[in-house]
Amino acid sequence: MYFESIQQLIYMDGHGVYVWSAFCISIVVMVGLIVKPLYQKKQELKNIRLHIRLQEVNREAIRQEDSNASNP
Amino acid sequence: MNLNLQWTWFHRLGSPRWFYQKTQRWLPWLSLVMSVLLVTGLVWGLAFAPPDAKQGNSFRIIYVHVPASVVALAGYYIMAIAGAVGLIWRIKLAYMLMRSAAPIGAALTFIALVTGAIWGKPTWGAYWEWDARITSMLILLFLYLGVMALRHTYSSNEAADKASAILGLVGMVNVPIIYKSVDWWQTLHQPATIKFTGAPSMHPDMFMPLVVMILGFYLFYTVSLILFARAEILRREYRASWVKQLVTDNSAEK
Amino acid sequence: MYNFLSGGFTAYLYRDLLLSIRNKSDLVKPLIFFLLVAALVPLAIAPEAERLAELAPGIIWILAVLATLLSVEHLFSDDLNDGCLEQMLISPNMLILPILGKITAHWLVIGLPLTLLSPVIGLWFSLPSVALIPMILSLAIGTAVLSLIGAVGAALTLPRQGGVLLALLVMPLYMPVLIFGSATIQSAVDGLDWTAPLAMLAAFLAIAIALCPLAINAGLRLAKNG
Amino acid sequence: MAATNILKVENLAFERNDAVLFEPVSFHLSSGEALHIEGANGAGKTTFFQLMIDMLQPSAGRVYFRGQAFSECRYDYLCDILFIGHQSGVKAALSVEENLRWMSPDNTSSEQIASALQAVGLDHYAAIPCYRLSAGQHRRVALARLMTTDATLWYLDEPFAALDKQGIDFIEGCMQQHLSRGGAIVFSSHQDLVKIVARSYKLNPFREVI
Repeated sequence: MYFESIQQLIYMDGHGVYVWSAFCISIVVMVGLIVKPLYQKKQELKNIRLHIRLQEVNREAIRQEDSNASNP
Repeated sequence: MNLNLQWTWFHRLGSPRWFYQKTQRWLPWLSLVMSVLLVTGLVWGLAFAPPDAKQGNSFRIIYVHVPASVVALAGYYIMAIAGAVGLIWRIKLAYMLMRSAAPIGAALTFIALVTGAIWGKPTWGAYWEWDARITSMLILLFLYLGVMALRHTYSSNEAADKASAILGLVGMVNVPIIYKSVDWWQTLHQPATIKFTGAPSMHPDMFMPLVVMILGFYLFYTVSLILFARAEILRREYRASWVKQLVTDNSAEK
Repeated sequence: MYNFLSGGFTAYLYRDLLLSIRNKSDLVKPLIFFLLVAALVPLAIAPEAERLAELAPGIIWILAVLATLLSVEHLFSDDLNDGCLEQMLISPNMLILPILGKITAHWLVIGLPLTLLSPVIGLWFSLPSVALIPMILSLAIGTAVLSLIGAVGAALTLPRQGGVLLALLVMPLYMPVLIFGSATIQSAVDGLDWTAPLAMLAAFLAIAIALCPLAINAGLRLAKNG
Repeated sequence: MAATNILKVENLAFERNDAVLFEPVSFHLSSGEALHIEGANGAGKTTFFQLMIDMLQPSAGRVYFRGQAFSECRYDYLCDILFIGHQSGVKAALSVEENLRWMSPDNTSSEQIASALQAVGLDHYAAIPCYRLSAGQHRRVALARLMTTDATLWYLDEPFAALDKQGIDFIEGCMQQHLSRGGAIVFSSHQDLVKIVARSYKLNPFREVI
């Protein structure tokens, strides 16, 4: 390890604030690039479930119409 | 006869369902290798690599700035080629990959710009320096934003994909021209100051973490692209039977 | 309209020139914009001659870019609105020559007058006379490239003409032209050899003439389901 | 086969954002025949015409022109069709005569142009720029093309919309002449026709099979 102690690692004789801020911003953006699609996928799955339920309701409605149309 | 055999393989490759199932298995391994590479590269570069003689420790930002710029530029080509494949062979999956690649590329370009600016402060004393590399990165960001913004002028998905693919191709032709003309413009106005990509001349201890980080970033790009593409597949194929079947199993096992 | 291949170019060139001459207002707007903003610069920055001479190459070229951007927007939108684009797209010939005809007409109506007007701005910015010829040459070639690349942006943003989106699309592609255009004038002012950047501009023109119509042709075909 | 088969369409379908407008379309058309496309407003008639003039690419189905697949004979097909849609395609700044000359084939003589304008009742307006004319007159300039065109296959999207009695007679006359010369017409309209006997084809909306 180049630095003797953790404090030196953080301080990095003066340049630490730049190095760590650059790395933190990058990590935040990269984590965002992983989390956003996962969240989006969850949303899509919810929409699809909604769509399926909607279709079932329509099918039910049509079956209702056919049944009371056939025996009024 | 073998022509259409080859085509069926090519088109089977292009089917979103095949992609979705295959990536289901690849994802865990890819993300494992990615995180191993990124963590080792980070620790190695931050803690173990010796500082640069002139710039001191601030040079460590190279371990995130250079990989981000390299992958951002490669990402533009990947996006443009995916668009071209979609345009020529009308493969829907290619359009989905193109559409997912745009935000990742833009985000990586943003990282490259921000880290470049932060690195500029200790080296040149100012956050913004019209260095050739940073300027080209800025133009690349505008190219990405252009491709992403163009989508909203078209109501139908197919037209929006085609338009973005065309703009991607036009951009792909222009990216080398832009990079070369910015470099030429740089030499016109100031002698070459500290070159950002002074990678090979660096000390092996400094250079190795950079290679590991670049590989890590490429893997990160792949994992993120797969994740975005899977969400995009669900968004576009919601009417397909295999998607419905997938959803019912999914909610069943929950 | 189903005229033979070579007719495509001259027919559209003649028609668009006729149309531009008929409604002069579109003709004059970019030129007025060019002169107006040029007149603002000394007020905003500094009237001293040497300060302005230093800025002149860049300012002239930025104005040329903005004036072209302003005017290229309704290159295809008028045709889309009155149905001419539909008939143009149905014609059996490849659209390359009609597109080139329209863009040449646009250049003759906007680019050339800008170039011929630029000495006035050279005068205002006390540009040394040695830089006059390079300026006119670089603007003549440069505005043609700007029209071609601008037409690609116009074709792609046809369904919804937003000025900002066209600028966002096209500006990155204008950068190399801007760099070499202003460098031509700058190196002439500094007494260096200005033919090298000019040759680059001519190379850009050659690439643009070859590739832009392909992108425009593909872009126009999308306009219908915008 | 007495009449040469000009156009054959096999289950043509079009999808936009996964929304399918009409059931797959199949019909054939021989020379001297007219096909009346029927369908409620919004049933996709205009989209159907856009598909037929290659402005939109179908998601399924095939089109044959004179027995050849469309992809092989695209040039001949586009040389030989005339399309008049909702938009008149008239340039406001050009005069009526210039507009008609622009929209007519290269070799039309000025007598043909003059007689066409005379037939639609615009002969006095020949030199007048179109921005001074009404929308109805713009439409008549577009319809004057029926007299000057040499295309054998006509696509007319609602040609009779907003036309007076005299206008409708003129168009039916042109269509009749064209059919007698062996041409073919595909048109859509809400009025039913007097002089023209036309097969009708109903565009029925797509019922999502649940």
